[in-house]
Amino acid sequence: MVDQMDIPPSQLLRLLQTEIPSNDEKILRSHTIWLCLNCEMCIGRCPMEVDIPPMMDFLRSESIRRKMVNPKAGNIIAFHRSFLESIRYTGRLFELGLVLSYKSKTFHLFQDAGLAPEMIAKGKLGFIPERIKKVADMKRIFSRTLKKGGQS
Amino acid sequence: MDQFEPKIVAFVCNWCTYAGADLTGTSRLKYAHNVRIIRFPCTGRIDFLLLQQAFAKGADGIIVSGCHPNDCHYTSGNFHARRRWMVFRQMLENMGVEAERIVFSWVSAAEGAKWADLVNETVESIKKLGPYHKYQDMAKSLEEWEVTHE
Amino acid sequence: MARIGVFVCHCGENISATVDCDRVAENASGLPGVVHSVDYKYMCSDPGQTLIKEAIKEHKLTGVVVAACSPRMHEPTFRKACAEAGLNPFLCEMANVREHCSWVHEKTESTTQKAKDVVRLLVEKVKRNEALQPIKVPVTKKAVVIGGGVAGIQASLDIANGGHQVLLVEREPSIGGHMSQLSETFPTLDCSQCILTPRMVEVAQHPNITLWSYSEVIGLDGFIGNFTVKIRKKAKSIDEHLCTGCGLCTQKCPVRKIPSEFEQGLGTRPAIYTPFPQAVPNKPVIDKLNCTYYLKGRCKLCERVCPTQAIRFDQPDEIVEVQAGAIVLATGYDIKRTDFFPEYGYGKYKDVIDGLQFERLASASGPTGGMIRRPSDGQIPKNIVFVACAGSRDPAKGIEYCSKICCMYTAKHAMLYKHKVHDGTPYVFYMDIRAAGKDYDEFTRRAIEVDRTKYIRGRVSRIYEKEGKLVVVGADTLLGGQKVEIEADMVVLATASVANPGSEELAQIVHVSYDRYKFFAEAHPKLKPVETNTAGIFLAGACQAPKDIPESVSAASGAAAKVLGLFANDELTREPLVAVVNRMAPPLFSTCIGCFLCQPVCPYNAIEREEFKTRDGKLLKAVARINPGLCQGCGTCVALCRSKSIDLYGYSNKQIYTEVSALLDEALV
Amino acid sequence: MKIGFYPGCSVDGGSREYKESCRALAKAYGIELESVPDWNCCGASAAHNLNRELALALPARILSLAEKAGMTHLLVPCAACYNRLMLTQHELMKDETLRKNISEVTGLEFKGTCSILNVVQWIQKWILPELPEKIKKPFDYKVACYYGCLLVRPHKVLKFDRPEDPQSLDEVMKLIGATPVDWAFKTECCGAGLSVSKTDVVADLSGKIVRDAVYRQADALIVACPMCHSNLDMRRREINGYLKQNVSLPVIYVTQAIGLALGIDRKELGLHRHFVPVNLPEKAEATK
Repeated sequence: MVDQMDIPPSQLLRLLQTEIPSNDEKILRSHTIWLCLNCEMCIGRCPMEVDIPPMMDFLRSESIRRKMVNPKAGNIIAFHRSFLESIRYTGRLFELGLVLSYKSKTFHLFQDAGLAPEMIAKGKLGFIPERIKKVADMKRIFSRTLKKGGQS
Repeated sequence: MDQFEPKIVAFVCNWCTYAGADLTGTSRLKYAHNVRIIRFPCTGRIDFLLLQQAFAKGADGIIVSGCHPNDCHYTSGNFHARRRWMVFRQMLENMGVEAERIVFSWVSAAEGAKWADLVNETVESIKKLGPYHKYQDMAKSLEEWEVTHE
Repeated sequence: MARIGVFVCHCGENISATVDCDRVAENASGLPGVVHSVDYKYMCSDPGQTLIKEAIKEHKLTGVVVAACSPRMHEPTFRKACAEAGLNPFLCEMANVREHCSWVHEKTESTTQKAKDVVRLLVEKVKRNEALQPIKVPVTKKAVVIGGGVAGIQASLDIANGGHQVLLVEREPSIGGHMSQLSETFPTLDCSQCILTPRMVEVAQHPNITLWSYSEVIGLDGFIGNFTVKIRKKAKSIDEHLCTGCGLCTQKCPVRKIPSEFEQGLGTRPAIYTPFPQAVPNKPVIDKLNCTYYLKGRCKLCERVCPTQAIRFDQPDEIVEVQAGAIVLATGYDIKRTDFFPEYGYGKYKDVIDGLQFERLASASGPTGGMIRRPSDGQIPKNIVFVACAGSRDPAKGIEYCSKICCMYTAKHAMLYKHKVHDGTPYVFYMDIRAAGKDYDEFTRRAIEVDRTKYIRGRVSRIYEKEGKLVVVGADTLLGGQKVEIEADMVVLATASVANPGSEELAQIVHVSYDRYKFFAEAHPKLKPVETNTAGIFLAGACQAPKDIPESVSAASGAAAKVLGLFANDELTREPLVAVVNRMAPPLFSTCIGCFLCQPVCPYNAIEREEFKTRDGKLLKAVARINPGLCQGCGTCVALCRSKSIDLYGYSNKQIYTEVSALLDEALV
Repeated sequence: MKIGFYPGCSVDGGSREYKESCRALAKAYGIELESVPDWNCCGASAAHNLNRELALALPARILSLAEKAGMTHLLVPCAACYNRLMLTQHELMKDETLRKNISEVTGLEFKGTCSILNVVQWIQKWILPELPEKIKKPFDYKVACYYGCLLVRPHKVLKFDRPEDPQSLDEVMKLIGATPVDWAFKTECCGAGLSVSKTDVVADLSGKIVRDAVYRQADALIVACPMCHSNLDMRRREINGYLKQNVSLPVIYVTQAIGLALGIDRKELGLHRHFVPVNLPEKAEATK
């Protein structure tokens, strides 16, 4: 992923260490924080055991909170939001719904369109969202956590 | 009545805290005069019954201080002291002795300032606790009891 | 009846500025037992000391208290003065009224009161002081050096040249250690064996040195000047007196495929072998774990071919006790091996090797005759990657320290490679280049500038095999963390230097402390770098921490100097501030109840068991006894003893109890 | 014998063959997989990418429900869900205040008493012991075991296998007669986190994995994660585009491979649902 990142993680950490506000902003506006896949390889190899993944989680939510999201990250955030919306209303992921919602958010109407028919044919895609019984639990969890994080 | 000036006895080891207190002097750092230092080769040498003797003789507070863990001149004396102190403290509390009047600390030969702070803080906290007569009274009545029952 | 003299020092104005010295002296004169009390401007000066000496004689003093500076400053001065006046020096105590009083308080009544209190306390203590005699112990003038690498060799030669007997104990069949495996040495590139083998031969021929190879220390008793070392001489299965070292047996032995330890597994050796041609002693041993005779009960080919009938299959291990006055530990280091680096494929890919293996490849006496050939197929690698800090400075892997020698040997490896493979490209991945030492930085610069080694500042994240190449994936941090991928033919990992396996066990046998990485601990990191906290045991070389050859040799000479200093005396004198278990007449013998709980708390193993028996050998009582030669006087056993049978000279129960009581008898303020 | 079961959304939906093969395997052993009542989505990467508390609260509800149902062991076949559940349990157990806060959010008590098992741990504990005598058709193929990220990392929390060059799946495969190949991409990321939103990146990452497995002459890729599976299987078209060649290497769940060795019907194992047809060479079709 480093090839795709605008700031390599090592430099991102160096920028953080400087504690200079303009550098913080550079980080929050970076594409890097959105490209991190949380594969945890970094902490597996880092001799200093710097735990980057939770740091990235923090930087992402901070980036949204301070409205500094990198324009290139639009798709990624749209996907995450569609995903969470799906859970918020049904408790579980409704894959078809997720894809449709994501498409309407990003206007990538035809991306992956070829996958769906085959998925349906192979019995992989459901048409009706599954709902958990206590959807109220989800509403409670989402409203209480997002209220503090200031994000949805 | 004059302000209460507590009597503090410090049990310290020769290699770290005694030397640290020497450094406080060499650095001319000022601290409360209420403390009297008794030198031991090592905190491991400190028989905690001596602490009771100090209380019996009218001490209001006690400092026990030696080398930091792993820095003991004799390798492990301070660990033995710490272990014994854990047990002894519980015993004191069971007996009803105010164990918070005993301060256990590590001061190295390089920590002159820490020694000054330790003494000052201990004096302050003992001032808040007030004079300690209970143990002394008990020890006296015990002595009297022994005399009458001999 | 006590006759105590009190001497209050003004220390110029250092004390008298805040403490009213005449009143302290005056107050002291009124204390019970005090017969003489004066104050003086400079007590430590010649006239001041004379004052004390004359008072001792004139007033027939039985104890002296000097109220002055810290005893850590002038206690020896005043004790010496007392001794000169005929008073036992241990009857002199100091009251610290400078560091602990005049310097830390303002001039108030309380400050003078504190000085009075401190003097009173020491007067009470000194009344209970005992006259003590320094402890004298004889010295056995023979040293045991454990480990026959370059450090052990140097220490042995220095001590032997100083005119004393040395027993050098080596675990392997030959001395030489890791240095004998090295090809060339930095920063001069002189051949390691060329400089080491003459020293090895010197050891073998030195009249003062006895060499026991294939032997291990398994026990140690006693104390400085008087150690008893227990050594297992492992059976070599040959009669050393008969064996001429002709080597016929090693040529004929049918078992030939045992990976050679000396060649780091890159070559093989037979079951009866000398580790390398220049071995000292140059006589073979039989590796019982691999010898057909020991495994299956037949073969004995070596016995048949031996021209001097020197083979002894039934030879047992021998356990010998040796008396020695000093011990030098020189057991060296090892490097990290096994699958400590799964991300680098070490142990999985044959062509990912460690630094010592590269030394063997580069060595003219090595398995490839000095040609750099990769282990998998014998090809000469055209692209070679050296990875520095493989495991070192890596808290995640549990090794936080710098292995110290790798920067230099990696530069050396790159150079040696380039000198042998002119069209090859060496790469070095490094975190920092640590080349602090005489001619060291110049050396690494040479590797970069003259031999054109490509130094890449960054770490390697992983190595994997692809189509016969080793793909080394790393980063170039000087290019902003840019990814680097090199398709290498061979990779050399500068794996971390670690303590020798068995170092922890040896440390426990000889009672020296060790750090969390199992390296032996010095008594003081700066001022006692070759001493251990057990008197009479010294450290040489990399058993203490990673060290290069010059450092190991200096440390060895330092340790040897300490041993020679010790051996310059016929007997040792020690301060008698030691613990003692009381003794009394039979049938009690001692109040000690023989619980021996004091034994495990003693850091010096000074507590022994003493048994009292009847004439016909019946045990009457077993009690603890403290060896004054070993005891360092910490007093932990004193505080622990449940029957209060142990006391400590200089800090006796009586003295300290009185101190505590005296302090608070009067109002403090 | 009953064991708690948390399928998770993918295994319940788009990757249902994984669930089917788990259940088929359990059936063969007389184990009942009891789903966590009224389970919800664990939040996956979306939640922790955007909000930490939400990322903890969603798995906490699942674990609380499992505890409430009296489950002592919880099988979580999806490596991603397993990772989220383990991290949540770890975070909540080390911080009492956080535990209280999250319990307050979910409205359920959390005790941390349920032991979470990934599919390999489940197999090691319950399937391996009687495996040798149950094998009908040894799975005599060369396999590349792909562990991915979330099964082994972060090691400090999961404490499962070793994070570099892990061996547990390889060991399981050896037991059913397969020959694991030594390859270089066991734990490299396939890019699942951005599967939909950055498909180009995914083709690159997954492509390298498939390419190396082919180079090592593996007959199949063995996986234990529905995310990895859908990337390597469903995204094969993009992967082929990236590799500029058509690769027919099938991607098989570890449970399916064991199922085949036990002689369980292909359909019951859900093999027909794969995008890349599972056509293994004939040699092993011969019975033992």
